[in-house]
Amino acid sequence: MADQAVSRPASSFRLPSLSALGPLLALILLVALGAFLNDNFLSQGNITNVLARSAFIGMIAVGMTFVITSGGLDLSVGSMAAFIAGVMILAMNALLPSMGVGVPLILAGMGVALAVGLAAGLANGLLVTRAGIEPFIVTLGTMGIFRSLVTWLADGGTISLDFAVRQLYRPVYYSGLFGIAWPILVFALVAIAGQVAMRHTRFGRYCEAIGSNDKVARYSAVSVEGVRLATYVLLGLLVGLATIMYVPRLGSASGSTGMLWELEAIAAVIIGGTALKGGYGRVWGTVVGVLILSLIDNILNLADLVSPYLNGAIQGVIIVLAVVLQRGKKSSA
Amino acid sequence: MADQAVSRPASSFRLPSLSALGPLLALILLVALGAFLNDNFLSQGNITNVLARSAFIGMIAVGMTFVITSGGLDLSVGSMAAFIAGVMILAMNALLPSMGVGVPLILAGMGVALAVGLAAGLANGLLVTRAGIEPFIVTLGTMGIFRSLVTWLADGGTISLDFAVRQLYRPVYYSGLFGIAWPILVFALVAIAGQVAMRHTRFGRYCEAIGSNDKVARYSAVSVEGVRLATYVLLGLLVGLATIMYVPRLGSASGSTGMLWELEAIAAVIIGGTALKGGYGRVWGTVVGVLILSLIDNILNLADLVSPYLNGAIQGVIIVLAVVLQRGKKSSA
Amino acid sequence: AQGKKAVIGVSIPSATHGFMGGLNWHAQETIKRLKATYPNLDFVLATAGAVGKQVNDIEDMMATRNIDALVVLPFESEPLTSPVKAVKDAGKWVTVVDRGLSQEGIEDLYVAGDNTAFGRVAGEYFKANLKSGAKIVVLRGIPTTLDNERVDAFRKAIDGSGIEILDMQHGNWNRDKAFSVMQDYLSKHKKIDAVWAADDDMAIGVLEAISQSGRQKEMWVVGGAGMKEIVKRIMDKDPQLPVDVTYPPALISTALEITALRFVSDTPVYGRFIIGSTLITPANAAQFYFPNSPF
Amino acid sequence: MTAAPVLELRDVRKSFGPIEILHGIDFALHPGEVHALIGENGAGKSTIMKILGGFLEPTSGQVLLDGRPAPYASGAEAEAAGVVVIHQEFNLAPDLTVTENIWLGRELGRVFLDHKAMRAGTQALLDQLDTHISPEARIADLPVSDRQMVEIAKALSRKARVLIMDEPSAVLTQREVEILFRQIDRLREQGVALLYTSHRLEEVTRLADRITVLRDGAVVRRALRGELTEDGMATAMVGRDLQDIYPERRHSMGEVALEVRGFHVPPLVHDVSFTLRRGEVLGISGLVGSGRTELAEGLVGLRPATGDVRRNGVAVHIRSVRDAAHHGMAYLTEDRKERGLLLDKTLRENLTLSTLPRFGTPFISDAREETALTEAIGEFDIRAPRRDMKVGNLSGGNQQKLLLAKTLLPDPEIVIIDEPTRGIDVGTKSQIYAFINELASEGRSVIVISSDMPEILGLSDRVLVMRQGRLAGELEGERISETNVVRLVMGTSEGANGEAAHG
Ligand SMILES: Nc1ncnc2c1ncn2[C@@H]1O[C@H](COP(=O)(O)OP(=O)(O)OP(=O)(O)O)[C@@H](O)[C@H]1O
Ligand SMILES: Nc1ncnc2c1ncn2[C@@H]1O[C@H](COP(=O)(O)OP(=O)(O)OP(=O)(O)O)[C@@H](O)[C@H]1O
Ligand SMILES: [Mg+2]
Ligand SMILES: [Mg+2]
Repeated sequence: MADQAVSRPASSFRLPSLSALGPLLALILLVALGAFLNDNFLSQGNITNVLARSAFIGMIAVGMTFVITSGGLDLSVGSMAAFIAGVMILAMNALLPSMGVGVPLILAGMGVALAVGLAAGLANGLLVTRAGIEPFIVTLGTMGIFRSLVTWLADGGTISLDFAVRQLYRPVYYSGLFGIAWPILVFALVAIAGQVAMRHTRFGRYCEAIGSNDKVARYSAVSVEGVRLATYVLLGLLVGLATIMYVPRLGSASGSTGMLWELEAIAAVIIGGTALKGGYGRVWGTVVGVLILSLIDNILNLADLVSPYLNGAIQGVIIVLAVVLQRGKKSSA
Repeated sequence: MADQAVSRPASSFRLPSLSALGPLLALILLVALGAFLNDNFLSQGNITNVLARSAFIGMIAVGMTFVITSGGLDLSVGSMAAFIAGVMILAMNALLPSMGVGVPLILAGMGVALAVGLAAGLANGLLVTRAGIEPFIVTLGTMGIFRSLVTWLADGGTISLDFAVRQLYRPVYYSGLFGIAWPILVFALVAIAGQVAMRHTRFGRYCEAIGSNDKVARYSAVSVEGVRLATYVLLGLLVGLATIMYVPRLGSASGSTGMLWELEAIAAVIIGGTALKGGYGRVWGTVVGVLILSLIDNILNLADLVSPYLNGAIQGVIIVLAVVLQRGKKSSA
Repeated sequence: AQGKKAVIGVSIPSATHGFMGGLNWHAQETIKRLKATYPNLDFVLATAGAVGKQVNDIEDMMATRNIDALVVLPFESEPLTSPVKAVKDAGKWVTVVDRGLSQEGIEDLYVAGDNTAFGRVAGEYFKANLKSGAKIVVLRGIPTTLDNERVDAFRKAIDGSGIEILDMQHGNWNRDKAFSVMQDYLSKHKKIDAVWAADDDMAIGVLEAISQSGRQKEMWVVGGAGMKEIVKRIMDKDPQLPVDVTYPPALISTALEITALRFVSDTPVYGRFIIGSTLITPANAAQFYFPNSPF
Repeated sequence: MTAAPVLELRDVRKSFGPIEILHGIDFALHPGEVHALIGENGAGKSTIMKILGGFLEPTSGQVLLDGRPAPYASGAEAEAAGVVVIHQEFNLAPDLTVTENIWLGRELGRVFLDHKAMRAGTQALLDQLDTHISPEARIADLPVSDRQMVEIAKALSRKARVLIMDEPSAVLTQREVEILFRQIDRLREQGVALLYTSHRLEEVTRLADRITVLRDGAVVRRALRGELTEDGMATAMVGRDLQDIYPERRHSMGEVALEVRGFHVPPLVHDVSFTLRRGEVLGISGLVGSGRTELAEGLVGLRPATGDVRRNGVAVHIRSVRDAAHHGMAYLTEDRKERGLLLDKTLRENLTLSTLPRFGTPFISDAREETALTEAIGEFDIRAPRRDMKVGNLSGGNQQKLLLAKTLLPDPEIVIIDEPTRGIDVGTKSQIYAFINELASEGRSVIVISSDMPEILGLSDRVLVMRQGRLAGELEGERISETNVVRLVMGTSEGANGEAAHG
């Protein structure tokens, strides 16, 4: 009797990897396209490049997955990253005379980055949960504020890390462990931890419950405000972590650092199959979404197009196609 | 706990002007601030400037109100405007030899703008309703596509309207009727029509119903896909109309035309009190939201601040405050 | 039989405003021309909308396109320094265009406009043509180091002239933004003698705002870069636009041509080429006028 | 005579805005007893239950737990104190699975969730309730009846001292109701204090040790088991005597209005054929999940379906509710919260949603809408404290009445009503039956899908029984009896196939 009704939805829950097949398929097609266009595409160098540079947006997107899943949104992450990078560099430069070039200085900088990220996330979270303002407005506001502050700190120009410190810090982006670059390792850890947190901890469960119906969650003794706040704080921390990996790459911050990262992070989350309205989050999908977005850029660089002006158009078409593919797969699955 | 929930809708439905008091209050405070900071703020010239500048975003935001109310989103409007402007100017330049400088040429250009707007809106709408892709992804894709296309059409530079045609067309932005500039008049008409459509026609009612619960709407014989499609088409047409008023201003279009208009339009809608999740739309509030946003810019230019680098921060703070004010007002009403 | 083709990677910011649009156009035209002239040269062009993307582009060129030389116009100097250095360290030829890297001696060839001169030339014109006590307004670009250089040079040049800068806001090198900012300047200030718009795109918006207010007679405007419409109006002796300051987008062509020489002749050219900023006046305007350029 | 009350209300008043809903209620729950709270729609039953459960705060008066002021300020805290509520409206997160909902807020496992244990626990609960719902099913994909069973399972999983049930049986069929009763009996024996409300008075007779009758927010009668007959209860609730609630059936049937042949609604419904005449009331009975709703939704274009449908002898293709409306067909959904009403909109907007074109083009005439609302309120006895309130704040029964008014507003020729009287009080029920009867006597055709056996028997001219997506049989005239229907429903009738051939 009821078993027919039930057999349908079951599959999508038992095997999350199966329903992630949609974006995965798009990813596989992109890889095939890349390999076809250029022999060097699958070289270790290129793969490392693509993965390492996905890491920043990737970590942020993992945090964004939790925010969106619980029904929120954060437009401020890009400028938050710029702000954190600015403060971090200024702090390291300021501490340099007293601490000297060395690992402790780097660690201090990392601490500052995480602390600022935490504070920024807390600010967003408190405005959303305490003041009860729409996340869109709160983070649109803080987006302007962070961006402005970093421009002001940089006096309109660029904040640069002391050269000697930079030399010491560089390997954090450029070298790695067992031939795998650090950013890739850290991103992988964040992604796995995120996936586990989403699927196997109360926190993830509560995010989904709140995004699905916050009244029900409240009735079930879930601390709705607390969990919401935690998602923003987590995202802030991950932006801090992303910045820690980003600064050694470029060694500087300016008003244009992290421009449009928010859009990319949100897009990755949505491409990965998380619902924009909340209630269902797929960290694994987000990772695939991030990779799809970086691969598109990479592939555009592999081939010679009619006109570089059309890059954006091709990018747009591929994004839409990737999602069509995904949805198509989903409904037939 | 639930009692406030009950008293609210009553007032907001009987007297939409009353619940719009929130953003209105913010607007009034801003005007007072402006008048205090600078004597010329309330001069006719300045008021006309601010209103006329608001007109483009304003018309787009009115259309966006319908899209968001019915649960959608459109990130492509800014680049759509650039694309329409580009095609419109190219079309007029191309028609010039055969039609000569004259009102018919201008009308032809306007026709092209509306037609392209309609087609672009239709494209967005069909991808959302037929292909069933998230509006966020669809319009993120078309955003890139339109922007790319106009850059390509402009060969990376600027598409300029023939000088003679421009002289004839200029008054559409710069002159007006009874001392009121055309853009202001057209915006006022669009706003009034929008408000009437939202409150007093089936279309508006259906938008709210779909945004509130699209299943219920479908079960109530509402053509959900049709109405959704119509909101995107309407928005496309309004972007076309906005472009018609925009082109005579500077007579040109480039890859940077309309940059970030989408964010401004969406922000205006949300500041105005429309819910981002859909279900409740307030065109009147959107108009106030648009005015708030332009006034902030105007006031920042008129006042002498510590540092122009901090403009963005002050803007952010005011946006958040405006909404706090509004929400505060609402819950106490 | 042909030898191995030399591949030159070209990385420039994308065409987000007039000047960059012109630069993009010149880059593409030059590449087309050079390809036709020298069959053993190949080019890889990438345009980036953000710093990070430009670094990615350069990495991709190295990893997948086997470039022999890199011509780069850094989005920002600081962040591009190490990635470009990495290219140099890999033994490739490096040409840096327009914006210097933050470390000396990386590039083989440096072709640039002169941002300091750009501000100074404009400032000197203001100093020479305005009386003490004259009031001017300034529109700045996007907050960047190069914008700071220009503005600082401009300030220094008018130093001691008694010219008063009433206001200085960011117009973001954008016509629309410049239009609104100028409208507000006009509401705010009763008397303005001149405007330094610092960019021809912004000048267009500024002129439009002035003509709307009907105050054309009151002030003149100086832009910058050498956009064809502006040059044309100088040629036509427009009293509102007495002069312009060059900052030619065509400098990318120079950079490409000299870099190409390295691979087609035996005499590679090293060094620094600074293309000075000169004043375009009605007298010399014709030589700066390229009606076919999109800029 | 019994132990001291566990949970008690003393002189509790409750106002929403300026309107007082409860006027000084005294009320107590005792351990090991089932206390039934009955009353008309909008009398205040759900409000009392929400106050007891900590979800609403009384405007004045006291809630006492074990004789002391209740130590909880929210539903969650109340639950921790052992007071558990099954709400009239569903309290489940639609995107989560059955297991996830049941354990929400009390998940097992230290750092990581213990999926296995929770799944096993869920399975055990569901087995206890004898349902076949999969623990992995998403709530949004479940029919309302299954959702109610999940709701019950969730409540049972909380170790309750006090269990408050707000119309738990309204969406259940007899079989599930029996299961529920067994659980209630078990809990009563364990000394749990139970509060139960239902508009099915026979259930009250069967369960209640104590009965409190509520009218217009005040207690009008208290009784112990056996003191009140069903008629007595009804009279106490409504304040007047009730006649037989089922109308006399005297339909003169006309020509065939709808003919359905070989109708399939994938994946469940197969090969259904039947005819419907003008002036006929056709009942459809079956177990939960037998496909009645899917059949109806297929007919009105809400689900993809195949087969021949003839309207007045002409073949028609109905692909959407609009098409159906065009052919004079209307469907009342069983799921009023998710598919029937816009809970955050007003009565007026809900009432006219499916018939807006009638209220003026291009502009909607507010005046005409208000007139329609006034009529609907009168005709269906919709009790709303305020006309301009959100529908979500109406009492459950009044929502159902509004949904009925909304569905019938287009004046359809053929009405398919899925669970017409779900949550409706006895007084109004007879009005609705009279209404259905009147529709038929006007020459319209009515299909009534109901899980309420007496309703099917009392209303129908002909009964179709569905089992596992197919027609199990058809009964007409004298042959319509409870035994015959139940046999077909359960598939125990040997003549089942013969019956089907007969149609
Ligand atoms: N949040 C609220 N705001 C305003 N009025 C409310 C609210 N909640 C309930 N009411 C009103 O209080 C009255 C009592 O409602 P309640 O839900 O308690 O009735 P009920 O006895 O459970 O009825 P039913 O049998 O229909 O479920 C109704 O008139 C209802 O409209
Ligand atoms: N797998 C499913 N996915 C989505 N909706 C479903 C699913 N199964 C059932 N439903 C919904 O549940 C409702 C019940 O449908 P079904 O035909 O199975 O039951 P029924 O015979 O009407 O029994 P009852 O109404 O008593 O539950 C319908 O509204 C249907 O849309
Ligand atoms: Mg109730
Ligand atoms: Mg049903």
